[in-house]
Amino acid sequence: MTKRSWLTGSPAAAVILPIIGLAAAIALWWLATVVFSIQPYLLPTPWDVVVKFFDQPGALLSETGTSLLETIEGFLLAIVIGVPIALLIVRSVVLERLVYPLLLMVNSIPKVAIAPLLVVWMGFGQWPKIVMVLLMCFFPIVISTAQGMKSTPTELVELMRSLNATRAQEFFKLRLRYAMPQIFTGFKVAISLAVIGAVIGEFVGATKGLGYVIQQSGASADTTLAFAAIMLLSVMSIVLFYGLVLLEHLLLPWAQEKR
Amino acid sequence: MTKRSWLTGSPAAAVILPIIGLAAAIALWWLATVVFSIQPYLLPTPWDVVVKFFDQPGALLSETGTSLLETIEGFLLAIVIGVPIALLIVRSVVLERLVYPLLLMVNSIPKVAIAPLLVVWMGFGQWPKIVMVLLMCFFPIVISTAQGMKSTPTELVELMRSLNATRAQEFFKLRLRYAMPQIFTGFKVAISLAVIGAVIGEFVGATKGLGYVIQQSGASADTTLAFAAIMLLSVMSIVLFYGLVLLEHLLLPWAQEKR
Amino acid sequence: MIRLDGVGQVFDGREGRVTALEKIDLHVRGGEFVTLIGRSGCGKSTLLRLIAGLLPPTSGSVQVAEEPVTGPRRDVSFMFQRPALLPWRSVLSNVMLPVEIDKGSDRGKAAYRDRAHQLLELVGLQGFERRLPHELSGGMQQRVSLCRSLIRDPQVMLMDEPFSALDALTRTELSEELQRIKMELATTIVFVTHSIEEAVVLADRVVVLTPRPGRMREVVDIDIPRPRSLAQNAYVTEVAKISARLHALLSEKDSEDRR
Amino acid sequence: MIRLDGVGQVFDGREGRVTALEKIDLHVRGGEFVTLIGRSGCGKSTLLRLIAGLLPPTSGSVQVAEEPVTGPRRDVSFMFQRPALLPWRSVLSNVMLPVEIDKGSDRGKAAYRDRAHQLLELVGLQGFERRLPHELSGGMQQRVSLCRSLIRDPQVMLMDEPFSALDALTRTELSEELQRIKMELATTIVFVTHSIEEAVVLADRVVVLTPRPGRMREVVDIDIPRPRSLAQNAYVTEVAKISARLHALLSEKDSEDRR
Amino acid sequence: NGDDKGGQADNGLTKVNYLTSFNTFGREAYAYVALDKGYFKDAGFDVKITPGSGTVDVMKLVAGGQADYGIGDFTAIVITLGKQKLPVTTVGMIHQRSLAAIMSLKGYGIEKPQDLVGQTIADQPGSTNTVMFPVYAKAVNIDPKSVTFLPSPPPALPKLLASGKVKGIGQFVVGEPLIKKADPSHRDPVTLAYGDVLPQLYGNAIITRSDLAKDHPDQVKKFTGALLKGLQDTVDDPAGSAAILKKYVPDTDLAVATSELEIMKKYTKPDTFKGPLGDVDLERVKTIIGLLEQSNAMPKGSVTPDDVVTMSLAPKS
Ligand SMILES: Nc1ncnc2c1ncn2[C@@H]1O[C@H](COP(=O)(O)OP(=O)(O)OP(=O)(O)O)[C@@H](O)[C@H]1O
Ligand SMILES: Nc1ncnc2c1ncn2[C@@H]1O[C@H](COP(=O)(O)OP(=O)(O)OP(=O)(O)O)[C@@H](O)[C@H]1O
Ligand SMILES: [Mg+2]
Ligand SMILES: [Mg+2]
Repeated sequence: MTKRSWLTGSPAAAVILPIIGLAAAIALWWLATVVFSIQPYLLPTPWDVVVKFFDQPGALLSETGTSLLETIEGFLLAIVIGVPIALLIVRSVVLERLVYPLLLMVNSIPKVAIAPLLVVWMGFGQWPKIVMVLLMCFFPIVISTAQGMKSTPTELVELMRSLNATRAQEFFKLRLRYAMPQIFTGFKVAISLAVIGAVIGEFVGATKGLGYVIQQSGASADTTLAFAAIMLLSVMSIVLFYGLVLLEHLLLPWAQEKR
Repeated sequence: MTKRSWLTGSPAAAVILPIIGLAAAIALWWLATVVFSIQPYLLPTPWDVVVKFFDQPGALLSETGTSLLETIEGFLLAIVIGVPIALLIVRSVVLERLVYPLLLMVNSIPKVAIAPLLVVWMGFGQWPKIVMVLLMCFFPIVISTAQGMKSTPTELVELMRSLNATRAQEFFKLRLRYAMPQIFTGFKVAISLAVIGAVIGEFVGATKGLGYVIQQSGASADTTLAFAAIMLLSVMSIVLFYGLVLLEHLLLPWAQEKR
Repeated sequence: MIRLDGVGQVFDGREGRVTALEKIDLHVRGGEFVTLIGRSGCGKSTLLRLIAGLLPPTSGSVQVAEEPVTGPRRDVSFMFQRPALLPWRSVLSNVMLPVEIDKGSDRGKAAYRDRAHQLLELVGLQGFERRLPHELSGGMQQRVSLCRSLIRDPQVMLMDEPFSALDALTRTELSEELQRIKMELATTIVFVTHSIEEAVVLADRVVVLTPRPGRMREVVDIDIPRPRSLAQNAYVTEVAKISARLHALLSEKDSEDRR
Repeated sequence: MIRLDGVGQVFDGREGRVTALEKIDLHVRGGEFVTLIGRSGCGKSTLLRLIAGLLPPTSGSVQVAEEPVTGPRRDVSFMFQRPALLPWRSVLSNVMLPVEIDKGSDRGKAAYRDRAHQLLELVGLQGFERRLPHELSGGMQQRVSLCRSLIRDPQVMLMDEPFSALDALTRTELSEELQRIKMELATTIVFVTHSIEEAVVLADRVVVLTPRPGRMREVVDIDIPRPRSLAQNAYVTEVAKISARLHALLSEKDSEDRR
Repeated sequence: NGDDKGGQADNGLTKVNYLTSFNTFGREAYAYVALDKGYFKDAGFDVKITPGSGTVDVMKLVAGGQADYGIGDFTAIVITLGKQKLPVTTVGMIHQRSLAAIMSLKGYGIEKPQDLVGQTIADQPGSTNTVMFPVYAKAVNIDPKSVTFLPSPPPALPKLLASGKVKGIGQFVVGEPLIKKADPSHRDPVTLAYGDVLPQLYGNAIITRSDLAKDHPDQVKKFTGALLKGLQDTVDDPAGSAAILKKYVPDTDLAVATSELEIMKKYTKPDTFKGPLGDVDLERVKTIIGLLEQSNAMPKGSVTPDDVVTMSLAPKS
């Protein structure tokens, strides 16, 4: 019975509030550095970070671009690979039982530990980074997609069966559509992991990207530079996340939650 | 209209099939090392790894115990912190919009980059590791819980409202229960991340744990030892994952999916 | 007890507005049994939701017990058109839900439990107390929902097609029970039905709505002495006469209002 | 057309077994209209699901068109007790679903689209083609589901309380339409209803089931010439006579079978 | 995509992938100098420099064929080869004396080796500093067991030291300026260099794939020659070399890089050292292997000098 207020209703608020939230977070960070007089070599002030960024905005943005590209490529690859795996898993209990432990095994390997391996196999190019992104983020996609498809109401599954739908139709016309909100939840979890994957990939044998910058900053004990890179990563994550939210709103108008 | 076969129906199959799956994966791995004659310094054979493990099973198991403890502590902490945050987020759109970007920011920081920071702040004890686990795994828990609670059918929400339920009752008696399957999906994603979090935490300033073993072995190119540790991590992940699956079956008999 | 003044309801949809209700002026006295009939989609359920405080009216005012309605009230129970059972709760615990939610119960929990068993027996569900909703037939689910709406002996009962999935015999039995409750406890009842006969037999007054948008076509007083029965009784002819008139009223508008 | 021999159905639940159906022997000829009545929970929906091939019988055999039923058939349409609409599809595209699914359509898609519009107009839903299900009232949803089951002109129609949420007028109109379809296309129809009058008016034969476990109490032939109408007609007395008899049959078992 | 490695570029130059030992610290400047001044080009190479991530990773990448040449700490190379037979070999030295050291800050109470007793030292596990510590301890007459080593990855070390969480860290001597910079109050670092008491130990070495060394010795010689020429320039002109590094790696802190190179001078070419730059002495290699075996860093007899170095390719005067 609540009437929607400006804060919840207007589209402007949907943009302004997150920005206020971020601003508050940054203010808090700044306060922490002042109140606890945290040394800048541990945690620089937001101001330092901004100054550092404007030292060389072009260079940092181009590194961000590199990481962004890897992130998106790996993420898309994870979707292309993960969703069909989820389909197979939901389709066959036997397959699920055979494949899940394998997926879990791959997923539970600490990715930092295998970064050099990937470089040895795939060289210094984009590929080991993209594969790292893929490895980081395919699991949430698989598991959310599978779980979403499994939770399709029996009522609707029976409807499809009664219409003599093929298994493929059952999956594409019903289960996949039904699972969409949960798949998007998976995407939202995966996208941050994808960003981190790109960074980890860039720790080994890279000559560009934000991961390289972070690694690099160690060579000059430049904590502020590292944090500038980390902030850019955060911004990238946040932008990608809200990009997914937007996409969800556009694609799934029927799933707009009620509270 | 399918009658359940032995493969899908029996409880024995539920245990045997995953083991077959794992065995097949290991066979594949072994085959790969043989067929492509991959050098052991890149990828040891499963056999080497097993031998390495039985070199010092006691020591490795005790390291595993350390990591396991940190994982579970951090994971529980993530639940204790993450679920209430999700509750607040679902309760108030304003809060959601304010808090989400902050969560995203924290989540998108590459954890490897801040591991030293945690040690400097919290010393060499368990805490920085537990906090690392927490940081790694709270986000999937928050987002799945929130999304699950938001997707509660309007019909049931209206029922609770019509019964004049308080907001707290609406959340605990309805939304949280309804979201349970999705919360468990979040847990399943989170648990592997928790394990990885423990390892990353142990990379810095630890004297025990599997992360320490990996770090240790990396320095001396003892790839086989590193893989033995990684395999133990995988086993740990898999066991924890299936522990969650079991828990889900016990707690949510009504949500048993139909296919 | 219930007073609606110039109530209108307009829904904003993607595909344009739908005026569901227009200029509804209705006054239901305490202890009165009002039935609501009208063609499918004319706004009957919407009207109940307005009274229940689940929906704020677009125009006009709604009062219950001399107070403006701003949200659901403790003394009003709503039985929805769909059963709306919580899938994880047994039949018994679904029936007990309102008691659980209202902490300020005047009777002890045990007393309510007895009452629940009594109600379940009354509707023919003895032996099904511990089953889950998905194990019940459609009509059985509806009966559970009915028991739930009766458990707290509410002052005002809003019932949306409560007997639609029930067979003639059960219908007869339950309509007698409902009259008994009304007479014993002086409950005010607003009851939506598609069965004209049911409307006549149960009501003190029958309200006929026009098709979309729902306006009040006519209010018919029923003066037949209680208790009345859906089965053969002394007033068959009177019931038949009024039924015929209502039938005519429903059809009439059809030609008149469909512009 | 449809033949059941010694069919029985037992459900295994956590709380013990429920025998839903026992020793059902039924033969429905091609083009015949059979209505099924019985008390709520006696197994009517279960019987339809057996014929539709959605459930394998625990005992006995089910045949449709001389072939044993092993799964859903292309030429059988099932209208469920609940609307079962896909929430993301507009009204029109929900109605078109069976056409989309059956690729081997004999007519062109455009022809079906015209038919869909025609059906929606018939049930009074013109102007709602592009709305989503959650914007419709209960009865409107049921009508969409009805249109969906009619779109492909099936050979056999299984209808589970198709008019339960409809007002008297719409019911009358639609029951006439249904008879027209049956006569024109020689459709075989098995129709579940709780309205005895409806059962009599529509049926060539009425099958009366006993309460749980559902057994066949009696099969009553109806010889009134078609078309018949739910509204006043020349055979009022005959309808009333048979209705009374069926009423008695339903009540009778009540005392006899409840052991 | 290793299709370009070892291949002929359009300009007739041989394409070569080169890995620094760790990151792009000032101490790695010589490769950039050789690149910038055209030494590589003159020798017929088109070199791509990629920052490495530690000796073991560098060895794996070289062994795996992703890189042709790389830099690694010689002690770590020996230990690694003791554990696993990677197809890599050493073809020259960068530092004639080990850079390994324990580093502390003024005021932490560690001024001389004996002050280490009872302290906790943070270091990357398996680093030369950690592995050689027993040998070092023996040389300075303290009990190796009296010092605790706490494993931590390299990037964390300066922070741990500056924050006082540990009183000492394992660090290469050239890290001094960086440690000083990282410390908020810029206290002077105290360096206990192993090289001072263990002059036999080498610092970084140049490694290459075994088959490259075997099949194309001339090419290897030419490459090391060019690289060492760059190294010579860093000895001659640290500031200029740091400036060149900054050209390629803009984030370089010029002052830190310059002082790193200043310090590195006497380790690349100690005053007492008379041999050619990059020289490898078989006897010293034997001694190092012996020391490692002694300190239980690897089992006895697990490597011979031949497994580690290709003497025929080592620079001759
Ligand atoms: N999935 C199930 N698990 C257990 N029991 C079930 C299940 N489905 C139906 N039953 C039981 O089978 C019996 C018959 O159910 P069915 O839905 O066929 O009844 P119905 O005649 O259609 O009733 P209604 O008129 O109320 O729709 C009921 O007692 C019900 O409890
Ligand atoms: N959430 C909504 N959004 C848009 N339109 C709605 C919504 N809810 C109801 N309507 C519209 O309001 C009108 C009245 O709906 P309501 O459910 O009150 O009808 P009803 O009289 O209960 O019908 P029925 O007898 O079929 O249950 C319908 O035309 C419906 O399309
Ligand atoms: Mg309604
Ligand atoms: Mg039914």
